[in-house]
Amino acid sequence: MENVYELIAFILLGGMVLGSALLVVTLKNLVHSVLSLIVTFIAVAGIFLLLNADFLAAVQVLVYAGGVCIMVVFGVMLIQRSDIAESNPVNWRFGFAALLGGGIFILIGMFAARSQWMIAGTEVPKDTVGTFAPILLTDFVIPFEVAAILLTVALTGALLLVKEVKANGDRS
Amino acid sequence: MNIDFSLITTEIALAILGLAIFTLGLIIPRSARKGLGNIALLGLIIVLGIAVYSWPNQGETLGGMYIVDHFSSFFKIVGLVAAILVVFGFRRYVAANVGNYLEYYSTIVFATLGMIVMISAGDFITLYLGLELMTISFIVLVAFRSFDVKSLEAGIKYLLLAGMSSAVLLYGLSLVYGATGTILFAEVAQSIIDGSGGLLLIIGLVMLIAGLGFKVSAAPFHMWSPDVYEGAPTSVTAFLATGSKAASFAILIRVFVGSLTGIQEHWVMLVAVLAALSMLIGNLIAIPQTNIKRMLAYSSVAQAGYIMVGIVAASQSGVKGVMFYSFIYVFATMGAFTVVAAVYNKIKSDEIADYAGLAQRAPLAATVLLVCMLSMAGIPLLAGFVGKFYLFMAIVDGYMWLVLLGLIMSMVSVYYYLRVVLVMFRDDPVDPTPLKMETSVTITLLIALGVTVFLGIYPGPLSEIANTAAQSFFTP
Amino acid sequence: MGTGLNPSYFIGLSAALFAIGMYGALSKRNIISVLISIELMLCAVNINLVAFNKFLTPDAFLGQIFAIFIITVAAAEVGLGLALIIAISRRRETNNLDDLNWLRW
Amino acid sequence: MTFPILTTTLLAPILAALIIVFLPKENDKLCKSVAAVGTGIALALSLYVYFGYDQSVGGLQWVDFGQPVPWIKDLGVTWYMAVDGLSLPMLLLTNLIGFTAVFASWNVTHRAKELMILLLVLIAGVMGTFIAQDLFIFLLFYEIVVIPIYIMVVIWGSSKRVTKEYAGMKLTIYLLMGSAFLLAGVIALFVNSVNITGIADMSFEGLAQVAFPEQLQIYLFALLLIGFGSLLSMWPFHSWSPDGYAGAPTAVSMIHAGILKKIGGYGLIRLAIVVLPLGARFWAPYMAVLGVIGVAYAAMGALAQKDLKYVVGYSSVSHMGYVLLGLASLGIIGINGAVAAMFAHGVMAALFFSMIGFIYERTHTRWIPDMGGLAHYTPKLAVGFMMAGMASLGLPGLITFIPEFTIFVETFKVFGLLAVIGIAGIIITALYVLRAAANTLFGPARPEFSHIKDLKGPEMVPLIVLGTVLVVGGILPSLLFDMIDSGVAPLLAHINDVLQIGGR
Amino acid sequence: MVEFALNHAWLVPLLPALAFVIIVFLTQRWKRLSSLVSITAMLGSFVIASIIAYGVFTNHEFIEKSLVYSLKWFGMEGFNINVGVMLDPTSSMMLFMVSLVASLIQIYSTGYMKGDPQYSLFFAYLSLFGASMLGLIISSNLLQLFVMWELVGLCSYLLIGFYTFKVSAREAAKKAFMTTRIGDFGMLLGILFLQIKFGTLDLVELAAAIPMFEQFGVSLGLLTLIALLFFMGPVAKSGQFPLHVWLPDAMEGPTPVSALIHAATMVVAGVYLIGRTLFLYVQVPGAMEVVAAIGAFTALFAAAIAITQREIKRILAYSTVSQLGYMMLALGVGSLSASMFHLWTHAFFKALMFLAAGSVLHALHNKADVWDMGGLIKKMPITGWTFVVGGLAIAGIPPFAGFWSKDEILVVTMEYAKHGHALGYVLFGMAAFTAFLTAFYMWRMIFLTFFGKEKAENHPHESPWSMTAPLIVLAVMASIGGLIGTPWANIWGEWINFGEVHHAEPALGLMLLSVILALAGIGLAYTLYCKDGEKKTARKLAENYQSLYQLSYNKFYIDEVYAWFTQKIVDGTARVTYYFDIYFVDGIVNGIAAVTRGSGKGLRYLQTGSMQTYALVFFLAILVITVVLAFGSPSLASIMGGVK
Repeated sequence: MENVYELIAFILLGGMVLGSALLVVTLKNLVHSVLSLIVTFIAVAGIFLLLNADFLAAVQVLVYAGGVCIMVVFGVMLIQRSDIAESNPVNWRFGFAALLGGGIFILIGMFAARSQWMIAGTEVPKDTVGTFAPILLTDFVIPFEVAAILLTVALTGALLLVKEVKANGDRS
Repeated sequence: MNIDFSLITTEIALAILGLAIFTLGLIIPRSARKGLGNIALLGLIIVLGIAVYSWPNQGETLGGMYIVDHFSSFFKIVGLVAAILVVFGFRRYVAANVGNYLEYYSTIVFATLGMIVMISAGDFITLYLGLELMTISFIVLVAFRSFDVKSLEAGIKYLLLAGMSSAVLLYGLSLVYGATGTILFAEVAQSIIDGSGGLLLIIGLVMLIAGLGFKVSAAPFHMWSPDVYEGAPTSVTAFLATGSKAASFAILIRVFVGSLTGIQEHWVMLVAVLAALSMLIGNLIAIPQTNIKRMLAYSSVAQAGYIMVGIVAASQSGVKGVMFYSFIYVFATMGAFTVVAAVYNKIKSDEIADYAGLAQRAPLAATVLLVCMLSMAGIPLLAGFVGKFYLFMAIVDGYMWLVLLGLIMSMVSVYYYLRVVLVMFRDDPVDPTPLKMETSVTITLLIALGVTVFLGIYPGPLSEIANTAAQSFFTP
Repeated sequence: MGTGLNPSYFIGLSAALFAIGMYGALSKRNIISVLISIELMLCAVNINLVAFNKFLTPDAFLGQIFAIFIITVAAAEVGLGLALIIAISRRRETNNLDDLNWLRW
Repeated sequence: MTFPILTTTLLAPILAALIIVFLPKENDKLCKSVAAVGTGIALALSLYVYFGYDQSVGGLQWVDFGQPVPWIKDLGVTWYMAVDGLSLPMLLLTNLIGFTAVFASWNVTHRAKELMILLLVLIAGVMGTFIAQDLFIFLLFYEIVVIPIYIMVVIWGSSKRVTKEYAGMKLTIYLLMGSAFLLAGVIALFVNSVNITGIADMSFEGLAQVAFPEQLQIYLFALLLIGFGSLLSMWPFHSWSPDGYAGAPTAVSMIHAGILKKIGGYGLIRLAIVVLPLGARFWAPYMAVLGVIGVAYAAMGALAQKDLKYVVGYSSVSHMGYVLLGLASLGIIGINGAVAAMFAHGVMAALFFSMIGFIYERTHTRWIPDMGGLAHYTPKLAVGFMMAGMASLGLPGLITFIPEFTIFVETFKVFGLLAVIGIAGIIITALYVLRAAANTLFGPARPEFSHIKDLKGPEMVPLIVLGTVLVVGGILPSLLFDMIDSGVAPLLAHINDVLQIGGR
Repeated sequence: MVEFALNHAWLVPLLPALAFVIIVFLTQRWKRLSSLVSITAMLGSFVIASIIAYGVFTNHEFIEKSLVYSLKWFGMEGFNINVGVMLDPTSSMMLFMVSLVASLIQIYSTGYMKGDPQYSLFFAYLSLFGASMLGLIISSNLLQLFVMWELVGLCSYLLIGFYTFKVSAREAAKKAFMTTRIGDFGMLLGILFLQIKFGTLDLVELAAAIPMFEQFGVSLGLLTLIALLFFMGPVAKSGQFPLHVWLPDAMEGPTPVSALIHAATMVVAGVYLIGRTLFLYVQVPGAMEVVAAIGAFTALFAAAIAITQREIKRILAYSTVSQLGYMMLALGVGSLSASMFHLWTHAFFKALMFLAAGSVLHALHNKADVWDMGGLIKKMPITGWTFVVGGLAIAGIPPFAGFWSKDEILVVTMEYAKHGHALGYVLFGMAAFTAFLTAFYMWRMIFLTFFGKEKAENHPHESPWSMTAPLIVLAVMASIGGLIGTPWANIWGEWINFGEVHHAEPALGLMLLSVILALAGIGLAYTLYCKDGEKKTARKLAENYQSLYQLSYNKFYIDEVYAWFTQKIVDGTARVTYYFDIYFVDGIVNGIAAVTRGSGKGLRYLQTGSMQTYALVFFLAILVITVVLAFGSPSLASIMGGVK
């Protein structure tokens, strides 16, 4: 009967994910969109939990729901000059976009539904962090280091870009 | 699992170089930072030396997640050469138009590192991280002239589109992972041969093509490139058009020819059509352009189409063709953009019309631009001809239509190149004072000219090296 | 686990999320909105990866590790993106992405 | 014979060009002199080679370095510079025209230095195609000439009916389009030869030994025919030719009409017919039809022209129709004739264009109704013009007649009535040449031309050199024919072998 | 010496050729020297030619077997051409005649061309002409002959257009070249046929091969075709109908040219050529009939035109055409000797008349209309009386040269008719009537020019001796030149013949007839143009038969037909072709270019600058590709060429 609970959890979480995601892209107010984005991220974290990825769920909540979304809210506050209630309109493409999105969903969904799966019989180890932390630092050491450099680059880049113009030195 | 450090010396050296520039730049006074360019240049040359020196090293480390063979070494050298030329040939341009040496040179080095990691990637994660390091670095570089609205616009366009394409690429990777149960290229290949697959794999395949096609700016995934190329600082454009593209081709080959061979029948024709589209669209839209950077951008779309021809072949000769062409393409493109940047330094314009009489004001620059463009068009005695010869040789059996289209479109490309030639050579300059080029620019131009002409006349050695490299790709 | 949930469910979910993100990325005017739509798409990828990780390679943690990297990179990208947006908003009086068309043709 | 005399010949103009690069721009006389010396050396060397060639032995001689030098191993490319009876006349022609083209440009003062550099590069490029015995090296030289020509047309050309920009672009792109087909054919040819023999060999000799299947030959020959045909201005791929010549400066017109077109015919023999005889047999009738259409059509076109350069432009299309017709006969007499006709037409067209160039320099017009009576003021120029004109209409005693006659002999035998239409072209040719000559040179003297001067000094060189060749070649055709025959006969023997074995 | 001359016959054409080269390159500046070089060379040729003629005529061998020697010119497998010398009585006679006439005319020219700025060039051209003509005569190979044939044509072109400032001269030269070109086209085809079918162009070999034509796979029809094609060359060159139009116009050249080229030598080259290749024609009776018919028709036709012409040289020109018709007629009926005989006599009397006419024009400052002359014989006795000798000769009054040769032609024509060719009677009738017309128009001219009242506005004077001396020599030849071919002592027929030696019995009846016809013609002319000082009858006749008169005066409008054909049909076609070329053929080219450029211009607007559009395209492409790959992949693959 575990399956049933899982299924129910999946449907609930999935509904939450999709519902809040739809709100993200349909709400007129950008701040509201960001708020429902937080809901989406938390729901996705729930899905991760369902999939025995507890560490990942935690990261998701911390990084996305916490860091990213706060950052975005700040960003909105910094740049929004006009009426915030009408800050998130759609453009002329939304019809095409909807059709395209629907098409891709149907295509992938249809193919997914037809797919046969060779499910591995084993369980995900309970101690996820303890198991994959060593892997991350041995097998995946190169990506790990690269990620570190990547963050450095992104940081310096972001700093550079938000610097005031006059600090740019000796150009015209 | 232990790491074989001997295989990743180049990467380590490059990372150290980038960090060294970074730290050094913070230590030294602002006024002295200009010297960072020289340090970057010296460092890159040393790294290139290391890369060349470690040519004989072959192997895999980290359980196949990092592959070092002649194929990857070749593309690493290509990427490093591009980086060196960018650092060297655009010094004056950077000083005059970009600034922020610390960030600029370190980011250039890190972008190179991203390319090199990507080239050697043996699994999806390394691939992704390398790709993203490169992309993020390039986003920073594209938007580097943050006082210039065009540069920023190009930056945001590149950021958003690259983000979308990354998402698509990742989705594709996840589907491939789902279909095969592994993220290692070698195992994916084995798994597909063993029969895993299905429709999701096809979608994954398409998404991979889209994601990587975006990076190499193959039509119809090319649309970012003209805008970004035009808006970015010219040095960055040059690097984007050479290093980034070459590295992306390397990984494209690694993924498709090396890993997805089992479902070749699904993608070969697709790649052929994309190649054809790229040639058509790139060359046709380049015709009415008036901005030389934008024209070169469209022409680079077309060039991507030619290089993809080698992937269509999915054979050793095809891979060899891609390698050969990538190498010469770096020099031709670098030469052309160096001229563009050098001229921009003097006349502050990228409009073709303002190149009037360049042949009289700066004969060397005009000649190099001419030679480089003609090389891209595949006119003989220049390297591009030999490159196209190798590429089309690989597919002439069975894809005659593509060969013909490619050759005809490259002749069309002569049309718009000649329009530039017309302005440069026929017209008399408005201001006849000679344009004095800096020594670094002159040397870069001479290198580009020399390599392009030399390889056009005597391509034997490079072709043999490329052949060895391609061989190592198929028999690891 | 045997019966019950299989990857298809999660692919379906992720496909829907991906499609929604795509819709947002294509149809929203606000640049920030487009940026967060891209995050939605990346999230969809993560769902896929984690699901496959659970069902296909539970021992190797490939999917989860992949997902962690994606989250990291995505965060960096958002940061950079916001910096760019701020830089642009200083110089162009617009949030509308379609107005950023000085580079065209 | 290990001294690389052919490579030296090839490098002589290049060296001269390099020297000119470092000469001061203002001293254009010096630049021209250096160019003249460079081409003069090349001419002398090619004359030496021509008369040092042992016709009784035949085959490829004067092989540089004694044997082919490996060049690109994986493509089987070798630096194989050698000449036989087919290449030698073309080599000589190139250097004759190259040498005279320098003098035909003697009066150019606008950016003369650059003109000379480009001209020398152009000459070297054309020369390379004729002495390379390796397909790849041949191709290297084949297209490179297009770009200097473009630059020369747009800088030093003239705009009349069409602008020089249009003319130059049309010329360039058209020929490059043709070469796209050629290149595709060559690539396929090479790949298939490797598939069949397992050895990569790009030499013409090696490729000729490969037994390509008939269907493949037919398909490849078509590609090569389009490529070489458009260079040969085969109808309907001819329309670049009149416009191009009209827009081009004198030296370019001379070289283009004189030599460059001949690369098309040369390539057709050397590559298409010899390597793909079965394909040639299949396409020969079509070639003949196109050739005949070209002859008649272009002659008619020339008749309607009022611009001197257009007249000669169309006439060269017409003459190339004869060459194509001769080649299509696939017989030794016809091909001998075609090669000789290429040589003859080259000399004639170069003389014609140089004379028109001088007329244009003096009168600033090429419009026939605006001229008349020029013979009064410029008798020497008139002599040159008349000689070229008479050669154009195939007057016996000048170099063009015997080749044409030879072509007729074979094609009349092979194609019968079709050839008659081609032969009838000589009537139309006579009509337009005589009209042009009459309305330009003769008639009442016009006072507005009374200031113009006759040819003198260096300007006489084209007339003397080319005129001498015209006459000597007409009186002693065996000088040319023995040479050509020694080159064509072995090739034809090979073709006939293949046709008999591979025939149905 | 005879031996030397025979073995070095190539010197005959070579000397004038050398003279040409010397004048052009060396002596052009010194006029006197140039003419001296030219005349010396030609006299040298004449001397050698005389010795050759002596050698040939004293050695009976050469009747049966020509003296031939040759060397290789060029060749290849299956196609070898030798050049050489072929001497037999016919060619020896021609050599002698041509070099003699040419020498005389060159001497005459020193006076006639005096003061011309291009004096030297004129002699250079004359030398070149002499060289080509003499080369033509000794050719042993048809290709060699054709080369010389064309060179002769070139000289004719250059000399007709010698007064380059005259538009009419320019046009006449062009017309001459073009018309002969048409004939050459046919001749070239004939030569090609011979080469292809018989594998040789050597006259000796051809003469041996052609009688066995069936062994070479040649049918009689084909051989007839060959012969007729071949005949086109002579038709044009010798001014036969319908390609005679250039010859009268050719009188635009200086008069010595008209005399030398367009009366005495070049125009008879056609006749000579047919004579040379008679071995071909005798095999094909059909072709012979055509030759004869064209000859007879041309003779009559030209005479009919000549009776109304007003310009002195034009009348002579039509008379030339007419006389050439006689020669062709003789050939057509198979008599080489009659034809050659007439050629021989005609050369002298026609050259004489032209030179005399030139003398008249010289005196009257190029006033050409005979109606404006009159009574000139008083002021110009030598010119006048030599002209009268010429007139008697051409009219056929015994014992002048023309009588014998014309009589011979009438005889052979009659014989031809008697041998079962019904056509022969018609031909004979035409020839006889032509004889009457000839006498009439010639004497009309003579009466109008030299007799009657003097015109006050003319101030004629006798020409210098350099001009009159040749006249006298020619007059002598015109008087007695025919005596070597009288029916009673036919030395000529012994030597110049084809196949068997022909011995015609003297046909006194025919002789009488021809004399009567000639006298009738002269008499009529006398009545109309001399006796009647006001020429009322003549004018009245012209008015009464206005249409006929106009027809004749306008040369039966042949020129107009040609002009119409050239201007409307040929030029029209040319213009249509040209417009087709620039608007259709080139239109396609430009169209493709425009489409390419246009599509570039159009496609660039897809690049809207709006980033989300790019994304839209990006995702759309993914969707489309996926759908195609998932559902349509096999068919796509089959369309595009398949997978390796």
